[in-house]
Amino acid sequence: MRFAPHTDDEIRDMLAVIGRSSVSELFDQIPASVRLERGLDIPPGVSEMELVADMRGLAAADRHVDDLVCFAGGGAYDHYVPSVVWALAGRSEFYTSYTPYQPELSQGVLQVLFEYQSMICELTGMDVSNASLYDGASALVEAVHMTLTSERMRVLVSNGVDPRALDTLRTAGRGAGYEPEVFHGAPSPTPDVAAVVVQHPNVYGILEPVRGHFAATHEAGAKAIQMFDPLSLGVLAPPGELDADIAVGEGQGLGNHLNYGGPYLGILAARMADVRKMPGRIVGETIDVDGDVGYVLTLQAREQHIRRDKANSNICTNQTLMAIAATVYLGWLGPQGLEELGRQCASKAAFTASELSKIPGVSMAFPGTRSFKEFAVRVPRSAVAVRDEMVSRGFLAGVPMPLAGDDVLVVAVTERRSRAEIERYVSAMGEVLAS
Amino acid sequence: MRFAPHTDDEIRDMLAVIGRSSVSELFDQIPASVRLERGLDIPPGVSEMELVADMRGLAAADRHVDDLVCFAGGGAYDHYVPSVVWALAGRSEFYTSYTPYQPELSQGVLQVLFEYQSMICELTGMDVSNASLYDGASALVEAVHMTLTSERMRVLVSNGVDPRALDTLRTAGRGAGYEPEVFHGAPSPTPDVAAVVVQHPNVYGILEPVRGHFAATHEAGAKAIQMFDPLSLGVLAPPGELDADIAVGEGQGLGNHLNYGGPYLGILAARMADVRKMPGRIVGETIDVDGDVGYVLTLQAREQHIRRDKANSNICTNQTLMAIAATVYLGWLGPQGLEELGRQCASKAAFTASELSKIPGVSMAFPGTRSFKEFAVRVPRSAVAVRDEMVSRGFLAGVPMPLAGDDVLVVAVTERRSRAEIERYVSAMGEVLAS
Amino acid sequence: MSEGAPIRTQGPTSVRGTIMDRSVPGRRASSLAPLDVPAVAIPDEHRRQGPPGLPQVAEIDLVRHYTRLSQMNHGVDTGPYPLGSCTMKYNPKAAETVAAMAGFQRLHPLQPDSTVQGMLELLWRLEQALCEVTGMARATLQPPAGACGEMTGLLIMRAYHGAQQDGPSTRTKVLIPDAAHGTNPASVRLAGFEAVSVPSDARGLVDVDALGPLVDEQVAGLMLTNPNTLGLFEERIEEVTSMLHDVGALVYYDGANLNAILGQCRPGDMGFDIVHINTHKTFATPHGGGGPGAGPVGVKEHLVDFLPAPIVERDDDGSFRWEHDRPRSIGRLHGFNGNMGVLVRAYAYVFLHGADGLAEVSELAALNANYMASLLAEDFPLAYPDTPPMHEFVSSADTLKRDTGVRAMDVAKRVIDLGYHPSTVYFPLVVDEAMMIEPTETESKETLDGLAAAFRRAATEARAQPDLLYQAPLTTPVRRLDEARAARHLKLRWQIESSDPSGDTPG
Amino acid sequence: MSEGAPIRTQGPTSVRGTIMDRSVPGRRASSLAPLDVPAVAIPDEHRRQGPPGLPQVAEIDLVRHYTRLSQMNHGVDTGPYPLGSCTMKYNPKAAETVAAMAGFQRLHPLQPDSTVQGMLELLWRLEQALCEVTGMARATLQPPAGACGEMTGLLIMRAYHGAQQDGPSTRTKVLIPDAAHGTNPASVRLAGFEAVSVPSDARGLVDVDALGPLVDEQVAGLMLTNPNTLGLFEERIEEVTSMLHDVGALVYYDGANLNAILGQCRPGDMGFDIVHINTHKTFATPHGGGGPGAGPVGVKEHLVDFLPAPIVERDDDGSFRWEHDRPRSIGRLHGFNGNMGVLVRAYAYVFLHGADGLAEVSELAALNANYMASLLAEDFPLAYPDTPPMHEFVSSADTLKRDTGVRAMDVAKRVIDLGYHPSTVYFPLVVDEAMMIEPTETESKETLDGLAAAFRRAATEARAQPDLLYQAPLTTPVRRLDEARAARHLKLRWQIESSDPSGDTPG
Ligand SMILES: Cc1ncc(COP(=O)(O)O)c(C=O)c1O
Ligand SMILES: Cc1ncc(COP(=O)(O)O)c(C=O)c1O
Repeated sequence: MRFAPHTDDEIRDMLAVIGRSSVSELFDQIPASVRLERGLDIPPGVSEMELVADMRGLAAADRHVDDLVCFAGGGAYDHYVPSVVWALAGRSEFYTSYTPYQPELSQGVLQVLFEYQSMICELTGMDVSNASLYDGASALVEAVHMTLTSERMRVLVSNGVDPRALDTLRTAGRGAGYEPEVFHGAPSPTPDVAAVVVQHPNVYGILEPVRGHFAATHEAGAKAIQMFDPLSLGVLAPPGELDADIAVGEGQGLGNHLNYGGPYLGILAARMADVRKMPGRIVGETIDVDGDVGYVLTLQAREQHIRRDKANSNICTNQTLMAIAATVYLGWLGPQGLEELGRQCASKAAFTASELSKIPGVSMAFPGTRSFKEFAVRVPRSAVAVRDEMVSRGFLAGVPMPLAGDDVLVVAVTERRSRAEIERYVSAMGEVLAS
Repeated sequence: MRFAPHTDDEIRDMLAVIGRSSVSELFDQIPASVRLERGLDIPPGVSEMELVADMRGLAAADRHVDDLVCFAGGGAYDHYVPSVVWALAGRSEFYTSYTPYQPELSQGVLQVLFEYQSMICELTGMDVSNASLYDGASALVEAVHMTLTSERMRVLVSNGVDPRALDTLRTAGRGAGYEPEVFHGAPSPTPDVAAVVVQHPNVYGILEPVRGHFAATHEAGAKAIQMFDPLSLGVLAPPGELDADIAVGEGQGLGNHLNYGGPYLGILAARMADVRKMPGRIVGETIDVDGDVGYVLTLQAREQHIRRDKANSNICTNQTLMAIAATVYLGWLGPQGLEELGRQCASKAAFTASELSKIPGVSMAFPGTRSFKEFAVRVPRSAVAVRDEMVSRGFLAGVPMPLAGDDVLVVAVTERRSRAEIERYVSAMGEVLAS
Repeated sequence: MSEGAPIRTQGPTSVRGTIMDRSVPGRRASSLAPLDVPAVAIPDEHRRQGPPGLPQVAEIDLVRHYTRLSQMNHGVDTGPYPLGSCTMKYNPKAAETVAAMAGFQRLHPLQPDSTVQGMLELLWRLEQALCEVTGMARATLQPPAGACGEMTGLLIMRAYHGAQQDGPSTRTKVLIPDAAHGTNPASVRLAGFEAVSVPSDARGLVDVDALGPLVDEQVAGLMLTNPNTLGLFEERIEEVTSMLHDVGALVYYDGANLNAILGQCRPGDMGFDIVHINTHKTFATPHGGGGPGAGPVGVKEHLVDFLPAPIVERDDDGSFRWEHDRPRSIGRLHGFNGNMGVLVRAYAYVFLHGADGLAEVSELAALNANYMASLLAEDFPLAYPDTPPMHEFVSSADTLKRDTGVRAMDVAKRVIDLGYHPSTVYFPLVVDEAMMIEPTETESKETLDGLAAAFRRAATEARAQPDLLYQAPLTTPVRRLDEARAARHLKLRWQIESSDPSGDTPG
Repeated sequence: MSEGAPIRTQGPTSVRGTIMDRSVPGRRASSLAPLDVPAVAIPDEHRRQGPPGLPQVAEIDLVRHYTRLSQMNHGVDTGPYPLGSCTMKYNPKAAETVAAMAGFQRLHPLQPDSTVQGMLELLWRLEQALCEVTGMARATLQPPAGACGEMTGLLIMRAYHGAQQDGPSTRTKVLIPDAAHGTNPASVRLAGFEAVSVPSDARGLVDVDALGPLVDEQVAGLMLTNPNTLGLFEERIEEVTSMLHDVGALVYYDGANLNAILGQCRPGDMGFDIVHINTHKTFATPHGGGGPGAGPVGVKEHLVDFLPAPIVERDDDGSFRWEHDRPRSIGRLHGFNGNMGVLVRAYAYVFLHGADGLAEVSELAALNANYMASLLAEDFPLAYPDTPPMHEFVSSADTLKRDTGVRAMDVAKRVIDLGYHPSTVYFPLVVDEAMMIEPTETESKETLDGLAAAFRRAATEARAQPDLLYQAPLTTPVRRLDEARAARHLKLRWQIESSDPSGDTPG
């Protein structure tokens, strides 16, 4: 299968215009010594029909979340994606466009991104948002990099932060010259600390005493970074109210499919004072020569293509299309929908937790804590084994969290889970644990 | 779930403007005696999420042609639908539009229909095409109605015509006052015959001696109507060359999904002399006040909304969207693709036939005939039973054709069927027939 | 409100030339799997000589050409579409999602019933719901559109009367109101009846006194839509239906306006014997630029035997099957069993809304129509002011025309320049300078305010600067088109010689 | 060729105001299933006080607003997109079909490996193909874009050198050509190295003589794209790579231009140790208006241990699994394992084309670029005429500017009015009035002819009517925008007070 439109005649005519006798001449610049004399060891091209058959076969070897009832979370959630989201975000004028370098030809994407930034600010209670980052983990890295100074190079991270986000931060730290330090309970920042990172709700679903942590953070003159779940903000106090300086989150749940982990949406919002430290694209409103309102990429002096090795982020391609989906999704949800969805998640998670704890041997891993849509239970066996056995019964039972013990399983419950599914899940767990 | 945007405040404001105190007042015109005093006995509305879950359950109870390997034809064929077809025909500006009554706002649909008419003319070798009819069967009815006159009310139909198309014609005849007469072998039209209908390739896949039939038809001054398969016309002589006066066909194979029988595409093409007798919408090219080329619905004086009880067709809504898909599909295929596809169907059908006939007890139902992509075999058991047993082995084995005998199965083979699938099919048939 | 030029999109300019004009010999989009069986030759006498003149283009050529054309088309997704009688309401995206499920979209029509139990259950449930909404006993889902539904209903009438007097029916006439949609008389004639027109009275309703003398033993039935084609409810409907029943005739309900009474009242309770439904109107299945539609037909108990074959039946074990053995059936009206892809969307619409939702649909449709009528009353008075409209209304530009010479069509074209799709004009034929407006329930107050402002501005301009209206539209890809020329110099297909050089426009 | 105003679409005019401006209190699009478990209260100290100011709109409001906005955006599907260095080629629709399969799209990233064998096999096959194309031993598919791929590669460099002298590396410098893309120096700095710039020679190639003195034991590596950022092939590449290897440094291949050499030559064979690939460039995965992308990184055998964890491994029984236990790995760079939805599309592109198809891609990309360069040579001479361009080229409007005062940006804006998306301008920074053009292989001859004619016409007009260029664009939804003002009066979000009355525009 080929997509180039050229006919042999056209190729001949074009060669004539450029004064070449063959297309291969165009590669004469390549020294013979490095020319690939053989064909690539890749199968010959196929028709679309054959490709689709091949890939349908691969896809059929997977068990997706419309097949396995999903109680897995850990940063990616099975929220419902309404049809309208991709009917619009999937318009080809959006998805086949590049970064809007010519604003007059890109007002569509630019305005949606402006709307995205606006909605993220409303959601988080922060002043400014950028136009997206790769995902929640990279957003954390970028947030930390906003806070580093020559005097402050220490980074304190709560033990409630997602382990993969923490690993991503560690990797970045090796380059940027810091080693994230994990704290349990409350942080005790010193004057050399750049940032304190708290995830709320945390990786076990627990609601953290964020205000206290951030008060301590600010006393030490450090920056407070909160990792949040955007779909919790209909019912939970937003980072802005909790006094976060920078709010970062994984936006997958906002109308994006699970996609086996990506493409997702990195959300980063901050205070106006830090806007020039922010990474990535930012869209601003302005006017054209006729005085009509329009949108452009702004504050580009922050970015790599201008600042080069002075830039404090290297991001170029971001996740604009996921931000477009999130914008449509948030417009679909609206304030009432956001709150209703939050209540449903919280209520269904609480119901699931109480039903599960009736199973002999099952207990809450962190009794006395409050949670949102996710919670951790101890099971009387290896959590991994339990999860694997639950697959044969048609469930993704949750996410094992070895950090807290081999017997800890973190269970997530979204608005998609009906009471009937929850009850079937609980009884299946009962059987698995009884056997 | 509701789609009306109204808020209670807006409803109040609007009622104030029209001087009503409640919405129910708007129905005061309805006599109490016929008012429905109870709610409809239909379940309460559900959210999209619930609807999708319900319908996913229903869909899961069906076995579709990506699951059962399809050798069934009989007027609907499992041709490959390339992605580009519905990526374009599925653009919302197309599918959410109505019949183009305001041409300036509908040039998109109008131009595509003009291109459709042009491609159908090229394909069939006829002069004019309309902008679509319901399906192949209704196209046959409309073609016959073009030919009826007070002197000529008899309609001769070959026994090779699809039985469902014939039934549809019979139904229409009860209203319009004719009773289709089925002929075997060659037609012998008399001066009171309006039309002779031949399907080629016929319902058993056989290539008919059309030229002879139509010569006889014309000698008697009757009109020759051919039912054709559009995807045969890359390799088979088109109706125009075969001297048909009217060509009708089922266009489903042209980029439309099987859809369990509809929506499909009724194709009707004719000679210029008969254009004013043609049913349905016809798009014509013209110019605007600036002299720019544009497209409009034309010859509307033929149609029901002008001619009312003098119109010779009552069609209003047609199958425009399917015609748009067919247009993109034919553009995708191109002349070379059409021919290659025709050769592949013919070759794969021939291969399947010869392999099948190696099974003891299986024989060709019409030895010595030539066929295109479909052929009839006799099996040593009830064709229905064989078909049903083949389902458990993962195949739609074909279409039983009781008209020709309970042991006759018509098998269709499209370009989608790989040699491997054909070989698996043949051996499964062997097992079923051996048992 | 919104004014001025419609939005300008990006990239190469307005599509010039057809896809055929883009053809380049040897270029091709398609690719097939290599032939993996022995090639066979087509017998000479059957072989095609020259290839058809289909366009030779690449996939990217197709994508750009048709993407552009789509942008040159108005749809419900791009703005309000207030065509009276057409019911262009919002088409829920959820319906597209479910219709694309392989378990519905990828079924062969001749699969064994055992392999399509989900689909058959869907059809069964939908039939039940349609019968409940209309007050009928059973329904056929086979007719692919309303006109075919009419034919189905009329043939059922014919078969019924034949059965009554076992022999061909001597009832030769079917009565239809003068304002009826064109498909009604056309269907009557094609069903072998004579169409007899029933006059409307001054209030736009069936003139019951005039109807009386027309009703006799030769009448097979009456076709009516209620609310009628003028958007007015026939309040004496029971009188009307019993007049016909008294002479043994049947009454047919044209369901094009069923959306107006969903959950408020039912044709069956008014005395109708037969009902067709336009799913693309009542249940918002996308009309696709002209079609597809679906025209299910419901009937009362005494007519069930005559419904087309096959029909879905449910067995005691809860399984479903197609019943073909229906000796008194009028037969089939579709090559297979109907526009299933459309019916799947209708199912989605019905069950998304549910009982309350459907009732709200008719309420808000009526509210929107009456609100719009009030806003326009001054400039475009109602054709029948004495009867309150239901879900749609007919205004007239007649006074405007008398005052200014500006016609309804000119108003419509100016409304286009003001950024909106206009109403239906010159239908129904019984009203001079008719402007028929059906907002539907999915338009918001502010949308109606904007739309009304456009119509009213056009009326004002008609007095001040009529040329603005005569010249309109100025902002569309093409301006007013010469329809007479189109019919005089028939150009119904592209041909080489017609190839327009600017057709080589890239992208 | 095509000229004049871009096409005008239908319905209400240009979107005015944001979706927030359409908000109506109490209006709502979403509906959820009724809560079917006991409701729990959120603890006071955690409860949100006021609701966020999200828009309150109906589904139809969303649909019309975003459909309109999409029509105000240029994409490959609406026309050519010749942005140099961005490789905007046709995105096959087939890739969208397969990416939408539930077996890929609806997988949770933390499912047990046993439940995602198809996905893992796809990733395995794709990795193999990418290694074959680049001449590398293994690759990670984790980086979500090229810049992250650069970071990955540089951290591998760091880890490698650390391992060599077991201890933190004393190599502090990374060399990059002056013309390099901004992400290169930025990544270098973030990876803890110092970026040292390598000058280009008069022919636009790395100045090998100037490079010599820069290469020493403090150098960790060199980053290079070949063809380089000017679209020119570094013919002395082997010399360059061995110079670095001689001092124990590594050589990094920035794969942004890999599409130029597919099947012709391989970075591995030129001596590169590390390669990143931009799948949204080389393999036409849709760029979505700025992203997503994917930036797989391949390495030679000696660096495999350092690749991020986890990596897909195949067991003897043919099953696949994620291997997390990689003691020498640099760790992870993504919250999960990469932009899978993008990689699925890349797989589709690679295997649709196959070996021959991929080689043809680079051939026709070069043909199109050289053809375009010839057509423009007169008006916009190549910045480096002595070296033949490969898949893209850098012209300069410098002479035009000197003659007429008209700048590259003015030309670009005029090209918009002539119906096309212009080239990249002012990149690379080393060329004055740079116009960087990458046609890609999916544009046809007639498209390039039209595009070239637009550029040439703009050049002619620059001499005759420069105002046409200064005023441009005139045909777009907005005209030239005040970027300085945007940065001065920061307005980065909608707020009530900003609500523009005309924002109430319906539909
Ligand atoms: C009143 C009325 N009856 C019948 C019809 C015909 O229905 P269809 O277009 O579905 O054939 C219409 C369609 O506009 C109509 O408005
Ligand atoms: C030469 C070069 N290197 C690196 C990059 C960065 O890649 P990405 O945008 O995928 O992060 C680009 C993107 O434009 C590029 O052109």
